[in-house]
Amino acid sequence: MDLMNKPTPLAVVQGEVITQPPEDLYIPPEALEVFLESFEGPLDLLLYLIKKQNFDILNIPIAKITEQYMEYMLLMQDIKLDLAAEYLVMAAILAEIKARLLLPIHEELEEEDDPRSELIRRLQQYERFKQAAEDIDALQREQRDTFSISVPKIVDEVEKPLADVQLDELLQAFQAVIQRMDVKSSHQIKRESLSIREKMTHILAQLQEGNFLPFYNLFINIEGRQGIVVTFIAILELLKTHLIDVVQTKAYAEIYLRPATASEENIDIESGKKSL
Amino acid sequence: MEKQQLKSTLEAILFSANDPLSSLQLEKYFDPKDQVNRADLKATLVLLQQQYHHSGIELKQVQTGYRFQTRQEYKYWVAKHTSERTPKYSRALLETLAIIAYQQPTTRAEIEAIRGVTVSSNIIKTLEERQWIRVLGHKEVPGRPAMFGTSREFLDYFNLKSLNELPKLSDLVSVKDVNFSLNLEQTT
Amino acid sequence: MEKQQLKSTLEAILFSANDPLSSLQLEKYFDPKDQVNRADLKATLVLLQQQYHHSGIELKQVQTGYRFQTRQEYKYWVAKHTSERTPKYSRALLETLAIIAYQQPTTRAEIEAIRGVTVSSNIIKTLEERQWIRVLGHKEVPGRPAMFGTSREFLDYFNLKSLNELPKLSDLVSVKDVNFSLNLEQTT
Repeated sequence: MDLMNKPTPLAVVQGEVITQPPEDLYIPPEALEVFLESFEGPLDLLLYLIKKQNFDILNIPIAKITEQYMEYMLLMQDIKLDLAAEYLVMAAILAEIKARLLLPIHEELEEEDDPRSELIRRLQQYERFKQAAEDIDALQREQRDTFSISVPKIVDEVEKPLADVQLDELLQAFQAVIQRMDVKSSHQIKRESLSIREKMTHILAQLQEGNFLPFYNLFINIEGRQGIVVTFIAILELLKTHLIDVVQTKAYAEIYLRPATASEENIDIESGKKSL
Repeated sequence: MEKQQLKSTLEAILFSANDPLSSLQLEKYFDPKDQVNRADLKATLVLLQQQYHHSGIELKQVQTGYRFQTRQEYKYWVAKHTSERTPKYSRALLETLAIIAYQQPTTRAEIEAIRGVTVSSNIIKTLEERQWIRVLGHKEVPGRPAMFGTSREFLDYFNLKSLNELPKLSDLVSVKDVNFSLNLEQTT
Repeated sequence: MEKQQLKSTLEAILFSANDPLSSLQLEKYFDPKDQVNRADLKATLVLLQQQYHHSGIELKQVQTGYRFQTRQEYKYWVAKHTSERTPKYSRALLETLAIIAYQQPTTRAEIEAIRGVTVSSNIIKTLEERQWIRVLGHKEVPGRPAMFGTSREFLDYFNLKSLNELPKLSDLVSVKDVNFSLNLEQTT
């Protein structure tokens, strides 16, 4: 294979095809690699070779093309480019066509039996889609060539539609809250009726002992969800009947319960103790 | 730049901008070679405002600049864009409402204590705007926080005669087994 | 509804919509009492298309409906809004897309046969993520490979009303034909 005899391009520089390396110029192997990598596959490479030399795609000089194709393969192997298996398959196809063309032609052969016909069909098929890809790329593209418009709409606030809520959603939301509170209790206790009144008495008893109770201390984890709910209702019930007061010094601070009779001034919230 | 072309260019720029553009910002779109001065620009903006005078949109000068927007007169029609999609309330809002419904009267601090996170003012505002909750009074503790409860409108919305008709709290214990067999008509 | 008012209403609706609106969708904005029929609507849309003829924007009909958009001639100016560059797609991706667009429904094996190389999964994934292609079904051959086709979004994105508007695909010439007409013009 003689590289010098054929105008085999080595690189493309600013659109110009370099077919022979200038004697005193060093071409970095990376540039060559970029060029060789730019082929989309064996068909693309073949099309390039055919067009480069103005060959007729319908009458490919198989011997010449095969020779050039092999030279590129060697070049690619030389720079250790990862050659896709398809390139090797194509090499085999070309060799086969070349061999068949060398065989004496039998008289019964028709034009369709031209050994090149399948390859020509594939090349043409690929070429038209290569062109179609370029055509699609040239189409007006949204967000590249045109930009769809959406101006702010001026609407009255009240005309905003309101969200719908179902009653069971509300219940589920509450269940979620309770479950989160209950996340530490690992086991499910048996359903046992904790009476609200019993709980109220219990709370009041605790309050009398200490006179002052952090809200959370009243919720005993082992009682589970039901316990929490019952305790909560009991506290609400006590509040409603003015038996206790709920105190909080500031937003997000700990909440304290105390007997309704105790007055605010007597309580040192910080220490949580009564300081008469 | 020729007058007609400047007008079309400004249209393209203003219609595709995400935010209002001031005349100063608009000026920066042009290079010296475009030969667009501030006077040209302002004159063209006035021209555009007139041109869209008899249309469904207008070129409006707002605080930060010029923008195209739909005209007030067509609010009825453009509101129909959104009516196809009903908004959904957040979990935080539903939980807050649930706590208010079941634990009323309750304060914001109590809701926060139960939920374990801060209750945003937006949620309270939305619930009040919806007229589902109202302030029942103020708690006699420092800061006198508002105590919230549900309203008549809340009961009406959920088709309840009274708060007693709310699904029982004790049901929640076995809520997974019960499967929400509420004998309530669900209206919207 | 009076003609001028219908035009302005459509402007307000179309300019503020987030997506293209078909004439069928537009029809739904009106109640019977508005007395707007489909013929009125279509006539007004044509009128609007003409009205914006000499401006920086256009009323374009794409696959899923009508939308206002900036004209291609002004993309230079509009591009100044953002610094981000529009993505450039690889030849491999564009060729794959072209084959799917013209040969749909088509399988991966068919695409590979035409291109002469393996189609990477990344390309198919990218095309699916962009919602340009979708699986139309499965071919009843061993392995039941997916058959791909293009989507409505593909047409909208490329400013096309239908697949018929795609650029024409060149013809295949058979070897047999060329042997009989040797002075065929070669377009290379």
